[in-house]
Amino acid sequence: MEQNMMDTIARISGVNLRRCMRCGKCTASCPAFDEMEYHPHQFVSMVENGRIDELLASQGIYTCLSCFACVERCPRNVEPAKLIEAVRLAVIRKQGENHLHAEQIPAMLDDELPQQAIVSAFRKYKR
Amino acid sequence: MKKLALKELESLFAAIAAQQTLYLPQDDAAGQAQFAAWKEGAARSRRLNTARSAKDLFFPQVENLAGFKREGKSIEIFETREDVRPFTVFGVRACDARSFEILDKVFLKAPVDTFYASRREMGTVITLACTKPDETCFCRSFGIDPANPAGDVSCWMDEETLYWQANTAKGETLTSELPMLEDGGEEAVKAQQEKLHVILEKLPLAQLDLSKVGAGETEALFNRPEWKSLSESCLGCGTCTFVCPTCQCYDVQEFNTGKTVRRFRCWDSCMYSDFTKMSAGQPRPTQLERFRQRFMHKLVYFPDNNDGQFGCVGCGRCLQKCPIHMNIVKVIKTMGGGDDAK
Amino acid sequence: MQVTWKPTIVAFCCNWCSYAGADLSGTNRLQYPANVKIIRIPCSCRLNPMFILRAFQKGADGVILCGCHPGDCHYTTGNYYARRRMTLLFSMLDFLGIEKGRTRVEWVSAAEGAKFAATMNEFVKTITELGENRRLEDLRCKE
Amino acid sequence: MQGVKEKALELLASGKAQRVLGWKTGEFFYDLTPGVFESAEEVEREFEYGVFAGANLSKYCIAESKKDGVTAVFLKPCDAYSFVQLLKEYKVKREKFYIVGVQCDGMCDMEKIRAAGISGATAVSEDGDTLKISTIYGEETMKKSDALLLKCKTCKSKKLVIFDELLGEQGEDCPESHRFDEVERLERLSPEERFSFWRGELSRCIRCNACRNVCPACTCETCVFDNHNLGTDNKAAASDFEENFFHIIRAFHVTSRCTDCGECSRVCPQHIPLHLLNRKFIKDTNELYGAYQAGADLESRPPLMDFRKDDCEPSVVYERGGAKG
Amino acid sequence: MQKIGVFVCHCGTNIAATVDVETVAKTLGKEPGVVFTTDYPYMCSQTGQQMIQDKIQELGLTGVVICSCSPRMHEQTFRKACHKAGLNDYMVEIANIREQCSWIHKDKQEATEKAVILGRAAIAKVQLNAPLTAGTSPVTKRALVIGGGIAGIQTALDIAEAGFEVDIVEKQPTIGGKMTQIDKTFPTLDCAACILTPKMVDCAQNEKIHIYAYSEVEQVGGFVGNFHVKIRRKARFVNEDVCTGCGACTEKCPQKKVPNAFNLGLDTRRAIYIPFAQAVPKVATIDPDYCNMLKNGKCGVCAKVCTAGAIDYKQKDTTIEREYGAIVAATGFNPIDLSQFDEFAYSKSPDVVSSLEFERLMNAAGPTGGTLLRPSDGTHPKTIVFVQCVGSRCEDAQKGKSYCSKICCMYTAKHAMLCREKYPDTDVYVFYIDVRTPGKNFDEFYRRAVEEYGVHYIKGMVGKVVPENGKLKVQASDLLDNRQLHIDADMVVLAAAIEPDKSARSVATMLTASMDTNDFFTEAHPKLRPVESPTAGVFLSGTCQGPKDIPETVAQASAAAAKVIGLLCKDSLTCNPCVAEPNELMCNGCSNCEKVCPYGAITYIDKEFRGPNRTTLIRRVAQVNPAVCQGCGACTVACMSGAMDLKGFSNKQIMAEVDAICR
Repeated sequence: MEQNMMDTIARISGVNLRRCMRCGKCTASCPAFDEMEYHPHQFVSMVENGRIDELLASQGIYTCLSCFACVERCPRNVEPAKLIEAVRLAVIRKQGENHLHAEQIPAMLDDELPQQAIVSAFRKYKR
Repeated sequence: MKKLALKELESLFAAIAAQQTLYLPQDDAAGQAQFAAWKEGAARSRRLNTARSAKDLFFPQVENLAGFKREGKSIEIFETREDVRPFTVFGVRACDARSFEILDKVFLKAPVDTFYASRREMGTVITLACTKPDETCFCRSFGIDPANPAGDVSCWMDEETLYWQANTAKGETLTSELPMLEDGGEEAVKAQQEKLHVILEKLPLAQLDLSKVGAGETEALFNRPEWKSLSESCLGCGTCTFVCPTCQCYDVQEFNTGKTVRRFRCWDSCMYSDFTKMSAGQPRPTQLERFRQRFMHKLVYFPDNNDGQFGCVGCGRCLQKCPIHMNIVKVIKTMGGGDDAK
Repeated sequence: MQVTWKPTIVAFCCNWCSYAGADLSGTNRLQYPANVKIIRIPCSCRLNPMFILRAFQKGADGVILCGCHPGDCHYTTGNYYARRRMTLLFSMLDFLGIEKGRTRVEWVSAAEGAKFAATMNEFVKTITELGENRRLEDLRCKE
Repeated sequence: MQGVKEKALELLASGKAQRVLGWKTGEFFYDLTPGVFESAEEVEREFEYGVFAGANLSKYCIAESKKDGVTAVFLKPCDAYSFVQLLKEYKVKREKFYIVGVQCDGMCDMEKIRAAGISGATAVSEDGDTLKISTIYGEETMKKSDALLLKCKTCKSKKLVIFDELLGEQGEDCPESHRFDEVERLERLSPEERFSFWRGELSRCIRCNACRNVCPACTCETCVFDNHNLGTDNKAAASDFEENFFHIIRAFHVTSRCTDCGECSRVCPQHIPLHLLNRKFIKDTNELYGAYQAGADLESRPPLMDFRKDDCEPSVVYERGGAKG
Repeated sequence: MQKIGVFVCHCGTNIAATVDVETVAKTLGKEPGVVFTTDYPYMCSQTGQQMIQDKIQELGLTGVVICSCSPRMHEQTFRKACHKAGLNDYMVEIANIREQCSWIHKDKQEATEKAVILGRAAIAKVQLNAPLTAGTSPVTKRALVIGGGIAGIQTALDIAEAGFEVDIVEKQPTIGGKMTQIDKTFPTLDCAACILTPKMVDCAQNEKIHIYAYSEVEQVGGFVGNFHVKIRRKARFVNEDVCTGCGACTEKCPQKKVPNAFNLGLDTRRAIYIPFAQAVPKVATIDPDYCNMLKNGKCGVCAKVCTAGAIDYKQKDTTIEREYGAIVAATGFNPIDLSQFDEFAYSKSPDVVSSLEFERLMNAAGPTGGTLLRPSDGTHPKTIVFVQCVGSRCEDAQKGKSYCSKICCMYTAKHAMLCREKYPDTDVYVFYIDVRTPGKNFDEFYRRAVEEYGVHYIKGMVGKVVPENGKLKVQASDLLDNRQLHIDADMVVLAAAIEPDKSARSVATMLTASMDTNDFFTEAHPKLRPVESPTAGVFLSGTCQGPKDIPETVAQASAAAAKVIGLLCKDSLTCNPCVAEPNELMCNGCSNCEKVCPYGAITYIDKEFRGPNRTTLIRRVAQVNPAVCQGCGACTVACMSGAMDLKGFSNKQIMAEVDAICR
């Protein structure tokens, strides 16, 4: 189960966890640091070490702003934000329901805003 | 003259094959006709002619001549000749039938080539008259009548019947062993021959002008400037040579098997850059000389030495197979006075 | 097949690593079958595909090339070229329907005497199971 | 194609070229012979271009390159790849040629027409995608697509990679050529099936060397199979030598140099699909070492003269899926 | 046909116990060409060798096969023995019937059969052997060092010490390289200038060393022992031989606004300049990009003040040509461009500096006279943040380098320590991913920074630096504490990754030396030949081969020098006779062999040949330089026609061995 979940998350995110060299630049770059109980670098190591349940239960996953600072700064192309998004998706899959309703996506979409940020925002505020 | 209903043909083949190997044209995997040993159920090819000529059965591409074995410091020479058993070839066309006449002049002249001679002796040739010649056929130019082929036995075929005419003692013997053949058929054959002669009139190459080539034309032709442009496109491959029913050049080579040495002969081509190469080098250093050699041999040197007989039978194989479509007809026309080609 | 049949195996070994590796397996008295005959070449990149086909033509049942590990070539890059050449050649032999496993490449360093012996034992076993080379032989050599 | 002959005349007249390398008219409509024309008169009399101009002229450029002055040459897309490859191997000099790129819709094969049972052909005309063939036995028709040369059926590219002047439109690569389909089909067979397939095909070989001599990549001064001093010569079509040695090495020697022009199969008098051997090497090279098209440019390193440190091991051949056995 | 003698060795019982040596000798006697066979207990003994020599002379043997131990063992022994008897060394072949036969088989019959086959293969090979003579090529006793940094200087000094002439080509106006810009050296903290400048002076004063500063290598031809090199001497607009280096011109030049490259643009210099006080050669150089006289012909002040009359506005670049026996590449490194690292505000704030800039700020001869001041406002920084691995270990090829730059951990520790020592009131933070300190006294040094100097080492990375109100807001992670830190720093120092100098690639191309994907020179063997390039006669010194600190660089520089000396000591080079040789008549000029040659030994020439029918034709054919070829044989397989063959391992010989084994 655990292994399965790890693989799923790794697959959804497309992140190669083994690339991480524990430099912490993601966490250092994170503007939501204080709000998160687990920080970007911890996400990486927790997924790698199979501490999935703790992550799934964490509120921190919804605190991530999907600002992509960590993705931008990571020297090893690990892309923690994508991993966090994958954890969120995993939660949703687990709950068996999708909080997104397509008709609710208003026409106020901004070209500058990453798609992922919009989607995650809706998911978050729907709760 | 004898005849046989075509539906009985299978039994005729079976009867011949019961006593000796019977070769007849069969379609290969690529859909071309090739002479192959008949087995029950084997279908006769409908193609006009075989891709490789009937020469192959009498003068195979590779033939072992002798073997050598070394034991310590002594060398033993041993025989490698295979026993040639009686065989029959069915479906040889008039052009290929003529080629034996030409090959005989080379191989049966003293010193006799005993390998070829034994195959000629053991082989019975059953020819088959043409009904639908191709545009590349020009046997007529060499005085061959495809409606009346030579051979030990000549055959004609229409939609329903095979007609059979033994021409030689060998042919008669074979005929006597085939009780299914009935008498008759002269008229049908005659009608077919007439029909074919009408078709032959329409063939574009049936009446080539050979007046400028032939015996005694060496000086007139050898230094003609046209050889250059004719030979320029020649790739120097051996396709024309190897499909030709009359090419008879071979090389003698040796192969070391590790235990013994096999001396064998294999076809060679005057188009090859290493043909008749000697220690002093290549006597025909460029493709021009090699190209000229092939056609001069067929059209001048051979007639010179053989009472005017040309070394070509007009089967048209080289016309069909040359990768770049250079051929003896183009040479004859070019040498025969310029632009009458078109 | 006769029970007594033993395959003929040609091993091409590069002078710097694998030939030394073969020597080492000798020094350590590591046994491998006598059907393996080694030909010394300066580098695995010296192996012309023609040599392999020639061996099969003349009756070899298996051919193996041993060279330095990639990155360790005495001539720095030789085995990289050999690797590509052999890969393509083997693929072609496979394409022509030659049994898989009749040809092989193994990287054996000068220190890997044990690996050399083990490789040869294994290869001889594979070839013995495959049986005689009938698909690439020259019939003239079978007398 | 309109304008090819006119272009030849124009180039000779303008002095841009001292001679023209093109196709000479034959006895029939289909037997065009590559040839060199040195005067307008010759061009007028003998130059012909059409759907039977299948021959790749690039190999003739090796000889033309040694002559003084400029030769104008007509190159179809696949011929142009061969030309660039020759340029890359210093067999031709660029400045010796004025290259007229000729776009091509596929060339026809008289052997295909004969195989369809049409004999005594004397003339042909194109009507859309139908060939109307006049024979001495009457009129016949055939779909042009059925009469195409094998190489044209799986055309890899209509892009002219080199030219000084273009007749017709510049074309594109044809990614949907399916040229590897037949190779893939064979790969899926068992080794036994593949062996019997190739034995059947290659045993027909008569070692006429047409495949080798026509190949624009076979440019050796002396072929190893003609070289007695090397001990690798073999003139005979004897005892499996062709199956076990000649055709393997022939294809290996043109690996990463073969542009897949298909001439080998076109010229084979025994209709052996020799191009499949070349294509197998091309396919493997593409799959294992990255896509590579010989003759596409002058700079890239041929895969066989290159390496990566992390290249696959030869054992990949035995591990790859797909093939049974 | 050769007359071959076969000598089967018993090796005591090593061979004879499992191989029936008599049978082997007898059976091999039946092979074609064999005129004598014998067996003997110890072929390699004096008596054994004598017997071989006697037989060669007595029977006139033209080839010798010795069935014995591995050729790796005694091939040389037997070759020498045969040589003494007048037989060419390369007419001897060894059949390895010990290591590869008797020692690995137990069954005597099997082993004997195999020994016979191995012997047969050796006989088949020797039949085709031809006497080979090792060629020689002379050695020009002069070395070229490309690059005048500490690596080049050390190499040149060592070579000169051995008595050989050395030329240093340096593209900057002075030799000295990066080390001149460094303040102190780790782990001893001695002053870089104090240990480097005496070496620079040694170079200048050594009569064996010729410095071509402000020059670049333009073309390299030839091969080991015989390189021809063209060197372009860039115009200084100052006569080098006349200039006394008094510096009068550099004081009077009116163009004062030239960024001072030596101080990395932290201050300015004049258009005519001497990079620094101890420059070698100490001569002025005019910067043509800024000099008014050169740009618009108005000024000429320097010419007026120069009492020596050294100024020459009309000077042009000149090219000199020299011959060398060996070439050393010492092209060095540079810190990478940091403009890609926006997050650290390097281009936004002058107070974010690279480590090399920090060296200048700490240096007594630097822009601040050795007092650490912020470049923005000249105040003392109280809080300094050091960021390690900036651009090192970075997968993003656009920004940085995937390798570890190796020296940053140590110099950052040094900087941190020096800050704390000089200014005990400063807070110093070092953010690290890993601290890597392998080296003598290195870890002790780093621990001293932490334990004695109280530098705050924090495991984590800086995420961003934002200049705000004269401060630098540093946001960073402390991974061990699982905290995010916000530090108001006065200065941020970035430990930039180092990369090979940009000129290295063109130098490598000229030298036909290979490079890796990062543009570091590749060594001939990563373990066993670390200071040689795969191209014979080309050696590697310093960071052009990979990141290195000063002690390592100097060690490698001396090692390269030792290799060069070893080469230059020889009057001529004996070539390996087993080299590739093209048959020109068969060569088709395709260049495929050239492409796979790792040594650049193959070149092509256009050569006239006799064509058919008394014509001549020019053909492009391969030429192998036997002095450069190492005999790997890669070219022989790349050659389709078999025109390229390898002497001693020819196609025919190997196929004869194959035939003998398979029969």
